[in-house]
Amino acid sequence: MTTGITKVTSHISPNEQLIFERSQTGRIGYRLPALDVDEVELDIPAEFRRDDDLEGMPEVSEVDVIRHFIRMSTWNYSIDIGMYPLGSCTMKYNSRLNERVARIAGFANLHPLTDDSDAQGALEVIYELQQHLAEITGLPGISLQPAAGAHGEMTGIMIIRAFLDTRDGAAASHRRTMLIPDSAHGTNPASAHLSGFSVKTIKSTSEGLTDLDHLRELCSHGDVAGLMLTNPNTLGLFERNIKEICDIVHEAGGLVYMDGANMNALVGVSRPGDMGVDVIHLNLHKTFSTPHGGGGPGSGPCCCTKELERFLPVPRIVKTDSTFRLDYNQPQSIGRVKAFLGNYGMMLRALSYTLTHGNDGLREATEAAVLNARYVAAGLAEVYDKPFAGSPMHEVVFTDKRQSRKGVHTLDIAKRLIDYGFHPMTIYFPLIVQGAMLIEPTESVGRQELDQFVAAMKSIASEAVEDPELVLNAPHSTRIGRLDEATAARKPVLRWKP
Amino acid sequence: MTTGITKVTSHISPNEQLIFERSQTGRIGYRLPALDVDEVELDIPAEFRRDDDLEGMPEVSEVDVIRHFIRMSTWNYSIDIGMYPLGSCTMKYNSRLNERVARIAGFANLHPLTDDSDAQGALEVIYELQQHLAEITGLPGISLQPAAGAHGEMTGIMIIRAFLDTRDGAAASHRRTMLIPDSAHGTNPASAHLSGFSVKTIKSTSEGLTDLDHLRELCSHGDVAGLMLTNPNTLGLFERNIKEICDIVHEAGGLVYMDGANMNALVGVSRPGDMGVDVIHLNLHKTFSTPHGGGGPGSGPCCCTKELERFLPVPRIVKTDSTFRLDYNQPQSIGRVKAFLGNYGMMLRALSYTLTHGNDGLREATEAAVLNARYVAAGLAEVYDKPFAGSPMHEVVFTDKRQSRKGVHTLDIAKRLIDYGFHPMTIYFPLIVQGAMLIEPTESVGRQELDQFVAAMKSIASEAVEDPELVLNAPHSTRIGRLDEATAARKPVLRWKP
Amino acid sequence: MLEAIGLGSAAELFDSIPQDLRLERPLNTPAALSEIELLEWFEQLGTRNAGARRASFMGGGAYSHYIPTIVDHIISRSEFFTSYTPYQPEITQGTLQAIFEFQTLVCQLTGMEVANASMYDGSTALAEAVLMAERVTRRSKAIASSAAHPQYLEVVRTYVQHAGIHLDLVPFDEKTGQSWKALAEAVDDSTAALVVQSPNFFGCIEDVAALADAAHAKGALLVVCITEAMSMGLLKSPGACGADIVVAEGQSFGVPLSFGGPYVGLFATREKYARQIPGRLVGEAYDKKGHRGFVLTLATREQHIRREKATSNICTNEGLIALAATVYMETMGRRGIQEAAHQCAQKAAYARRAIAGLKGYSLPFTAPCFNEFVVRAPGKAADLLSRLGKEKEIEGGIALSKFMSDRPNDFLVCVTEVNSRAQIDALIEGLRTI
Amino acid sequence: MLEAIGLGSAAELFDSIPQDLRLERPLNTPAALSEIELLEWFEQLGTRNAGARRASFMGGGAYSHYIPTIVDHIISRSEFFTSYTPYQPEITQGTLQAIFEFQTLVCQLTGMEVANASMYDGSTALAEAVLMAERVTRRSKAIASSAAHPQYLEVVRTYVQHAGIHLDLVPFDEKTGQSWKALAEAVDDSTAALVVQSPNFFGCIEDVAALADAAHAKGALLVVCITEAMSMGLLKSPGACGADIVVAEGQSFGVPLSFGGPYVGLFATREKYARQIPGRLVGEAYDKKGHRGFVLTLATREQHIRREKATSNICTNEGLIALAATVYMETMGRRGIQEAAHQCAQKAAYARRAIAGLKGYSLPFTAPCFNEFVVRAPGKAADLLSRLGKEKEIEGGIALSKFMSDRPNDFLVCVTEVNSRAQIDALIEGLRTI
Ligand SMILES: Cc1ncc(COP(=O)(O)O)c(C=O)c1O
Ligand SMILES: Cc1ncc(COP(=O)(O)O)c(C=O)c1O
Repeated sequence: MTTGITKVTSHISPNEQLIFERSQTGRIGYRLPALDVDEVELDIPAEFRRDDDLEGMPEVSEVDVIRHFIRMSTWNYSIDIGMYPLGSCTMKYNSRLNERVARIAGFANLHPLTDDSDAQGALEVIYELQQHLAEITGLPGISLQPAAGAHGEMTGIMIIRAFLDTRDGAAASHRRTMLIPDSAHGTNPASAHLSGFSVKTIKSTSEGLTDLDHLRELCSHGDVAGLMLTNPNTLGLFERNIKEICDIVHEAGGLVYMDGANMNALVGVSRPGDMGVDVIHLNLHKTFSTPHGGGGPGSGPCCCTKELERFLPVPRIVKTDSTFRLDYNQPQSIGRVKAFLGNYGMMLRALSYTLTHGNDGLREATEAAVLNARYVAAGLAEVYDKPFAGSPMHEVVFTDKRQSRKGVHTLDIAKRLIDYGFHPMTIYFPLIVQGAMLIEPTESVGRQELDQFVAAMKSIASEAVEDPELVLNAPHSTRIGRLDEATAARKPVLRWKP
Repeated sequence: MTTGITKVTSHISPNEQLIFERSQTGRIGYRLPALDVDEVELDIPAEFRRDDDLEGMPEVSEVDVIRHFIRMSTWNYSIDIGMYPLGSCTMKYNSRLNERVARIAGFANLHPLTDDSDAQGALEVIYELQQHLAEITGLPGISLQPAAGAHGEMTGIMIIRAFLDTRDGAAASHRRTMLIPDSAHGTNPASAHLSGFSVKTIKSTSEGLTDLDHLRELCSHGDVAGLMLTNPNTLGLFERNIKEICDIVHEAGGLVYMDGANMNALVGVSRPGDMGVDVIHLNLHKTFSTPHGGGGPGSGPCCCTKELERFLPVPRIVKTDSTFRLDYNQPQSIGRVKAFLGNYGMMLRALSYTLTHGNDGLREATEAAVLNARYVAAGLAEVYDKPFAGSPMHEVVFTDKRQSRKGVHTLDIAKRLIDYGFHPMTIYFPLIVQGAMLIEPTESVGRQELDQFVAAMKSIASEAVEDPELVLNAPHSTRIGRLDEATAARKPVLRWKP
Repeated sequence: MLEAIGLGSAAELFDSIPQDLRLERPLNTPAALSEIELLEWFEQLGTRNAGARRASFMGGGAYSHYIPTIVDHIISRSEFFTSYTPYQPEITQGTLQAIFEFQTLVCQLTGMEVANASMYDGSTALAEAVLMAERVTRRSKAIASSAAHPQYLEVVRTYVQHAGIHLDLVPFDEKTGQSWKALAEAVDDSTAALVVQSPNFFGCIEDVAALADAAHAKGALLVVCITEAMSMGLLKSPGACGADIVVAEGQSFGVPLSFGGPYVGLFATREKYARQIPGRLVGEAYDKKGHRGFVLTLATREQHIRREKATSNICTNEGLIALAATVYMETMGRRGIQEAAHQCAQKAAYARRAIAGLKGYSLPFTAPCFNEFVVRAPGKAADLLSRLGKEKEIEGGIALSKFMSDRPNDFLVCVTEVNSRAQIDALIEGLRTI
Repeated sequence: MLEAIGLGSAAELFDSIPQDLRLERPLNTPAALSEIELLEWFEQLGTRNAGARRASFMGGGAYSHYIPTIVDHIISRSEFFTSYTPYQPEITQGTLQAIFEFQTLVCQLTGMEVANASMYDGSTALAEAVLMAERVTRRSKAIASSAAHPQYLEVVRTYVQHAGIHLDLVPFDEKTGQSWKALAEAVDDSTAALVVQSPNFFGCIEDVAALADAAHAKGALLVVCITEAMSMGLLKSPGACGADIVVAEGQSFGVPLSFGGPYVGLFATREKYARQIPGRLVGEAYDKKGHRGFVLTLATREQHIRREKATSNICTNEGLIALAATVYMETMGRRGIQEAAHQCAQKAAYARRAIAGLKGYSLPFTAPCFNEFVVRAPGKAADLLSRLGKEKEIEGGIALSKFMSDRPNDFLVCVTEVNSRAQIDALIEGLRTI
């Protein structure tokens, strides 16, 4: 079973119950200073007060808590353990320096409603980062308020809507169609829907690119508000006709939204603004290396053309001479999408990222990211089905076509990769590719580990032929096996109960 | 094989080579500011300069280094993973708060040769900690200079020697015998030797205590400089005759040194100074919870009577009104045992420990430590041989007597414990106990885990009967098995070679 | 490696990008900084945030509470902060079990039956709650209290503007500072959601139980919003009051102010609405050998499967911040949260009473409060507060004129367990003398 | 639990302690402080260490070098800092492999063949080196340079005083500041060790190669001591010069000043003396399946086995600090250590030249230096430096009068890569104007 497994060995791993199962009446893990004011009878009536004595909340000591989480943490795979080839997720190294910057007291202890005059340093950070993102995207209007990519999408699409409503007035009510390729990420249609648009799907060509004829066809009814396009698209291919695509949509009276989740392929190399794109969101937690944190937080800046700037969420940040202030007076703004100023801590990290890389470093990172993906693409082409001929950018998609003949599917290959010590690639996305395996190595991995990955994938391919069962029942070396997700969804248990 | 193993499961664990095997010419993981002075030709002649271009030093990226150490770290057992029943080592929880205190810039960036006037805060910390240790030990003369327990021993024994030389002048040359029980830790005789004493060994009684008759006998020759005693001794038993022991030695003209490694059984409960002890060392990295760090750093304060104070290492710290200064003018001092002021960072942590526990908390910790040891002692008494009847203090010793009949020895039991998810206890120490297993749970473990430990030990005892091979070949679940230490020592490979 | 894939130069990697779209010049951003230079620069910027150094009585949706040291240590574990969303349960049980505990803790504090894995923050959680109420009731009107956090209301407005939901605001009572009576009166058969914040933006505690009855009588859902999560340590849980959806900002639980984010939105509701919840859910599951584990579940609600029909567009949430809140809630535990809440209320009462006694100062609202209350100053609150800051190094509170032009002299004061009596006395002295 | 073991009260746990030895009163130490109070107290004490805030040119055995951020992150991993000495190799390979790498790195930098797992610090390592030389040569005289660090010499004296070793100090040359000539002349057939520090306490580089020849000609061992480990990035390694034992203070490699400790002693020697080394050694080993691992080895040298005949009494060493140094050496790597050393030497040369040009100032010693040099001031150095501190917020160096009463006007200046040109110019300006 361990044929060719070079990256991992089996070792003991600590067990740990739920904290509630550890709780013991009377234990405490905190210590607060004694109350230093004379206790008085509060004017809060009894019926407004809690009467359950917080029954059921855990009672544990500090060392209990430490062991609880340290033990649990050892069950996780992470960037610091190794390559994380999740296509579309851009799992790159999270610098410790950025973490340190985010913890500087002058920022960490700053209240979001502090007067501008007492928060000049914090505001300068926002302004500076906006400058960098504007230069990188070629789009001058920036809002850092959105908390994640999907949030940025919603913001961008609402900006498109606001633009159309202003431009066309009542007539705009006939422009409620948002065109989205069938390969798009699920957040795209969901965000379009949130902004009151109905979605029409554009086909992709056999090449894996947007079908221009279909696009023209869809644009011929006068109801198109816009297009949401990911570029490079979710197949890892650059939409070579992007300019023409933008022209078609613009001529049809719509605007072009670009999903910037794949900007790691373009930073320093090509700019959406130069392609004719009107609005884009970035994922600071992808391209700009802010940590994923097991699911978040993210930050999804929205970047747009000068023309659309006036619709961005309030407040905007304004620099006059060398002082910064927040401007709430934006009558055409779509309004606020989040309380306060967005996920500020992520802005600090992202700025630290752009500054430590420098302009040349940013481009080099892009080159390395694309090079690594190409290297994997070349390495796997002979054993896995590569559905599209075009040379991929920062990520490449393969399928389980050849393996499935033996009954081994993408999920099985992914699970078997775990036995080889790798986090699986993104699977079954994009949806248009049957049994898709989307691989994005990012720039944060060296050749040695790439070779190990390619070797592991090849070894699994042969296992699929010689010993399918081995793959079908993977993983074999983890503390738990495949979980029965069907039952979990049918009879959901979503919390511990006493 | 997994019968009764509740604490761990097997899981994948990352492999990692030596950094030298990862190195790739041209990679860098650092970035320094550009040199901001005009480069000049240095006056260092060529023959004084390095000519190997640092060949062989690693060339790796930052993410390489992070993954290298994070992966390696996962191979370690640690306090944060669970109970660490190493007798005599007092492996207790290391508070994160203490770590934070030690990193406060005002201390971390302070140069040891800073003028006293610019380091008042740092000096107050030393002074304050000395006060606490003096109160806890009942011995007023304190030096925090020793870097570890053995270093404190050397310091203390040299103080005894200085005292004798001053008291007896030339005659002192006949007092060069240091009495040390056969149960003592190896550092005791080694430290005595460093101070120019020859060692005579005192027998222990069948009860596990110092043999008074033998002590009297040894004290009758007029050559006794002193006695080095551990109390509670290394069998975990309190030397109930300690007062009489001190009297005997004092009457014979010698002094009494107490090894304070086991102070975790006494803090807040009983004081060496009140027992008649003249000098003691403490292990801040045991009793006062400063982290062991995989082997160090430690801190071994030396505490002595008023009478011996003048012999302590220089500098001493002096408080006048509310200012602190270092006093080097101590003509009778044994001299310096270390550059600068000792392991200062450990002093910060230890002071944070005494302050967060408070006087009552310190005593409660002692009670919990002893209670836990007693609980384990009671739990194991029926299956393992307990060589001494007396009730143990903070640690208890068992032997492999019963198991060895089946050919299963202490080492095997220890290795098998690893399969059960526990770090083994201290084994084959003290030397006087055949197949010793010295167990010290400390206060940092709850009943639940103590029960798991007792259950594991019992389960191993039955395995020793039913399936000795299983125990003899343990551990079975770790990434590597027992290593061939004999060959390693016969043909030592102590470094990587290109 | 270039040779290995048959390329001659890095530039060739981008052949698929049309020539005219390639950036042929270096980016116009700064050259690389070393660690030393970068830290110096940020440290220096940090010193230009005077607000961060001052004794502070600012609340209004972001609170200063003590954060146990272990919180940051644990969320800084590589295995937590550099891990991805737990889509592969075999190698992400650490994150999954932590989320399951988070969901449980949120249920317990709010008194609800199900909670999700987190929302972006309290304000977006509130907006999603209104959208959910519309899905559940198939009604299109939401009635909200004008005493809710103004920024939260703005966010709700943005979210619902294109969802065909009509948002009505009811005024609050100028005497009590509460809005529950007006809300109760406003609810009708076309109402999807009655939205109340308690304690509200003015710190006034609303009669949530009364609202639950009013809402349910008309078939509407009661959505309760909480910005100061610590209040749940002392006040009756919304669940116990009959709320249908509870949203809260979790920042009070171990999350630094950090100039407004990242924070974490808590979202809880009734079991029967579980399949209408936005965002991720973690559930218990078992493997073939019968080992318990945890997985992301009920995914068919989510965008990656349901696309435009999803219950929300949210994907990335606030995982690591939810973990911080989890560590906080478990470290403080049952007694610690009670103790912290108790100290907040007691210290606030002490400050409130003393300030009320100051010449020229008064308390415009009579309703009971937890740890925030509005003070009416003799003059313009904004000027007063900025002088307090510059002259006394105290952030005395939030001028309501920031949000309501018709309340020039009012400001919102917040007191928590981190404000020592000495700080409170300094504030009082400052108000007296300035 | 008390019942479980048949006890009625906690007091009974201590029955084996005679009544009269039990402390029947509470300890007279403070009551418990909360985290908030404790941190406030220590932070406030920290502010009373003015020296920690100033631009500093202090060296003399403790140096300010840049510490990459990842060093502290890695040594703060639970698995490293809360782990014990690796006596159980199956569950401590992380620590063992790290030490094996440390030993290798030390060998490579010093140019020696074997290195141990660390000593307490440079000064105790030097003392142990002298004791080892005595064991190896069976001779009882050690000759040391008086230009070595004064505190190191004190420690050596303390260690050897009862070991029957006679310690001779030879003077340094008042012109060059070097001592190698005098040392070479002093060595004789009864000499166990010739002890030289290079760069020496005055920053002067000694001719180590010449000393090696002199020592070996008489059958003595050459012990080379280095307090500024960074110098090895530029200067010929002691090994290449023919040293028999090399000891160094490793603080320059990623270890904060921390008012003097914990630091880490490096100890390296020739293969043939491996079994005479004090302290722990890690070696390669294999398990039955042929997997490579690492173990503590040659333990028969150590106290826990050899007791009074051990090569040293050391047990606990500086494990975690050795790890910090390992992370530092690997992060900086081949080029980083060269670059840092290069910048130290260049910046020192810049400062040295400029100060020499100041009216009233001179350089008493002519020998080449690395990053430290002695300056002679027009007046009392101690007063000058204390004024520099108080008036200019600069720690200008170390007054030699601290150690040598006959050098009132001399002070030792150290310049490293962290001293910006602006700082150096401020120092020069300060010296000029004060
Ligand atoms: C292509 C694409 N678009 C949008 C998103 C949504 O971004 P977020 O998860 O930050 O909301 C993602 C991230 O998963 C993505 O991969
Ligand atoms: C009883 C005893 N004495 C002395 C020592 C030596 O202390 P250190 O290792 O700090 O030098 C130890 C520690 O192992 C010990 O257990």
